Amino acid sequence: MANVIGGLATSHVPSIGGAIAKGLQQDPYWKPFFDAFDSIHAFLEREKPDVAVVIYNDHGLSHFLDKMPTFAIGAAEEYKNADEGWGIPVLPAFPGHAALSWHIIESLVNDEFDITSCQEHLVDHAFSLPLKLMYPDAKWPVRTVPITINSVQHPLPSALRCWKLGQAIGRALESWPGAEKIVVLGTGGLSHQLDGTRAGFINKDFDLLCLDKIVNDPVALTKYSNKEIIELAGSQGVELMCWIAMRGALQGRVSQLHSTYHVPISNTGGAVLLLENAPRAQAMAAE
Amino acid sequence: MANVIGGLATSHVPSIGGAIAKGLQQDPYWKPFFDAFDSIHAFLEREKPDVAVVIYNDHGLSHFLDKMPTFAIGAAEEYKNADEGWGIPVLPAFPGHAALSWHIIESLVNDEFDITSCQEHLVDHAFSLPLKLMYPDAKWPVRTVPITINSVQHPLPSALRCWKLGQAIGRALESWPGAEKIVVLGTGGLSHQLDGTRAGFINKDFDLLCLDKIVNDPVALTKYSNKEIIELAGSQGVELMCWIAMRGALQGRVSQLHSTYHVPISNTGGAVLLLENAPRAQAMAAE
Amino acid sequence: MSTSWNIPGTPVFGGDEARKGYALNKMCFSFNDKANRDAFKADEDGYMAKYNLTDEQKAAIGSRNVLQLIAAGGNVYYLAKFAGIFGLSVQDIGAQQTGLSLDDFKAHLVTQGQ
Amino acid sequence: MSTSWNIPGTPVFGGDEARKGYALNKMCFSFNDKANRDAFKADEDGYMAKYNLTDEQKAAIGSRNVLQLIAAGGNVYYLAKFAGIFGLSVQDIGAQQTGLSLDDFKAHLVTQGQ
Ligand SMILES: [Fe+3]
Ligand SMILES: [Fe+3]
Repeated sequence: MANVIGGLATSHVPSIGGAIAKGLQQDPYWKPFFDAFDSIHAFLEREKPDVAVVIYNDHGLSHFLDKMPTFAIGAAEEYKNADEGWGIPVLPAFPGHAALSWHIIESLVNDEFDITSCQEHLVDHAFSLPLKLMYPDAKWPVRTVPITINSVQHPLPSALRCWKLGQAIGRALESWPGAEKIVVLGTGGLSHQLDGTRAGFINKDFDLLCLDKIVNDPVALTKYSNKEIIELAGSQGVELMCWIAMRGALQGRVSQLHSTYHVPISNTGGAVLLLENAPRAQAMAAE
Repeated sequence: MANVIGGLATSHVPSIGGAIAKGLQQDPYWKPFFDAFDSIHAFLEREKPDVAVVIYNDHGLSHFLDKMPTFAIGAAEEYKNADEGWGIPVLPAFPGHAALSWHIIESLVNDEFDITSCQEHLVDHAFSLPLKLMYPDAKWPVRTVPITINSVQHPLPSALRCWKLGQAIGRALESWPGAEKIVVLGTGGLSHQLDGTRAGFINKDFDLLCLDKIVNDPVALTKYSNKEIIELAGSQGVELMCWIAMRGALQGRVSQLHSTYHVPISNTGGAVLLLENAPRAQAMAAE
Repeated sequence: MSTSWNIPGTPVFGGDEARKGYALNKMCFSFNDKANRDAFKADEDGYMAKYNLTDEQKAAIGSRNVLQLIAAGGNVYYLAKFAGIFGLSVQDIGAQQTGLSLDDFKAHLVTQGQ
Repeated sequence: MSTSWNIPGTPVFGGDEARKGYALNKMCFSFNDKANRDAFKADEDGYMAKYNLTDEQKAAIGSRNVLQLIAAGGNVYYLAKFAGIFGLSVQDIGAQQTGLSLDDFKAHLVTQGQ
């Protein structure tokens, strides 16, 4: 049985890539965000996960409006990052785990999720930057499974549907016969808005509420309609869906190992959260 | 409120296109199949539907394994037919109904169906031939909404999921504020198998059972697993899913106006079924 | 549904917008590739014609005005790739849309974190 | 799951097959276009190389044998486009796979309707 050892949620704004490229990690503007990854690095060094399941939203690199999936899952042995048009460095290709991808797809379709399975899938900054933050040398020690949630074209799936998606991913991972240690990522958010005369909107109160609820009462977040989330968190605040799905995939008792909130990074309420998942936590408690 | 006046199910094998091109409609091999459309033509002349919602499976024209959706819905003002590689004539483009498509997509995503919305969508023989059979002059008097169900790449959605999809489509159509008369098509089947040493398998008994159950007890068909359907109806017999979804979209009391079964057409148990949907049937009974 | 939410200052990209903006967004999607960005820069009119932009969309591209591009059906995820051609960040386009100077826009972001 | 169904004489195209057959099926998908069919006919080896077919897949294409193509990861929906290049119908490939003559295969179909 595979072992879901924890969940990591982080903002993924493209300018993180620019800051890394320019070596600005200790610049006061960026330092609180990058410092959050000290805890993550310690966790990764201790736990050495084998697989990262990355739940994120594609920003117009792999999917276009010609055929826009609600939920898509990569099923390849390799995922390439690529130019997104604004000059952040392209990262080395990521190893996939096609057998696990197909297992997840089988399990989700069996659970009445209508997945788009992708044997070709470019991964954008929302996938690549969190992994670069986790592994700054870009020598990826994990195999990966990309899972995207439509955040571009309404209708978007509801928070409740994304929570259920996450739960179904969690069940799929628990039924995987391999022995891999798996970490689940949710990337995006928190509050931000890029478009319209409300551009630049950030809602610190709501972000802090989300950071609490996602750990201690995630079901509370599934009560919000998409309209409410956009009102409260801005039009791109819907990326919260990826956090909710990540949290849904943690099936056991969850403990918070780290939480950072820092405003702004770029136009965004920057946040990093590390959660340990129950089976592992229990095992350590018993040691 | 839009008016779902009926459902039409038909086999869609490519060689129908060849037979039409060669004028073989009265050839003894084809005659029973083409004659079935006399009843359909009478129905269409009497009812003059404005919209055809066509539930079918793409055979590798619009969707490939790079990004294979479980359920995809066209959302364009026009759908082009195209060369599929085996020489049947390409039919004139079909008018779409993008506003209705988006209404259906909104309603389905709200109902927790994870739709892939397609603003570019080529329609293959499984869409075009049934419309050509309905309207032999190829002057399409209906606007169309293509809805595809994955039948190429396992895992396929279950019969139960496709039934639920159809029901959700029916709810979407009932909530559409337009006054259009709508006919729902389900195309494919019945039993056939193209690949493997069991190629050519046809199961007349199961086909006749399906033709009965789809009218009188469709829920019975939702009990079959995909494995059972393939055992009973051949690997391409899974196209039955499109019939099941069509039937699900007929929300009222359904009466059978026509049923034909004729074996073989090409490698397939050929079948045509015309159903009238309750509101319309009741109105006529009251006349 | 989503398009009738009317959240102040907040465009919602639903089916109507997706239909209206398809050509514009498809062109902007092409800007993922440097060769396409260069081709656009070399011949804006020719490139727009290739993607069948409407007159409204052509004028919006010419204006470099994000609100005008959104009104022409543009989606911010694809428009960001257009903005990238000119080295504009999401803060630049935020300042433009809100009518603030870049410094004031940045200050507004900082204030919200306090 | 689906790939372990073991229905006699009945290939199931699941994840394992999708992975194994990707290059082959992608090539066959390209045969929707006449220009690609013509390019294949003009230079089979060059065309297969462009799609990175494995040696097993190249041999299967060379053999024109459907069961061998399926064993190499081919999916019948895409293989039908390859068969179309040679004017082969689904009855021709049915006869080939079952080892029947075309007439016997057709008679088998008729019999099942009686
Ligand atoms: Fe984002
Ligand atoms: Fe078919």
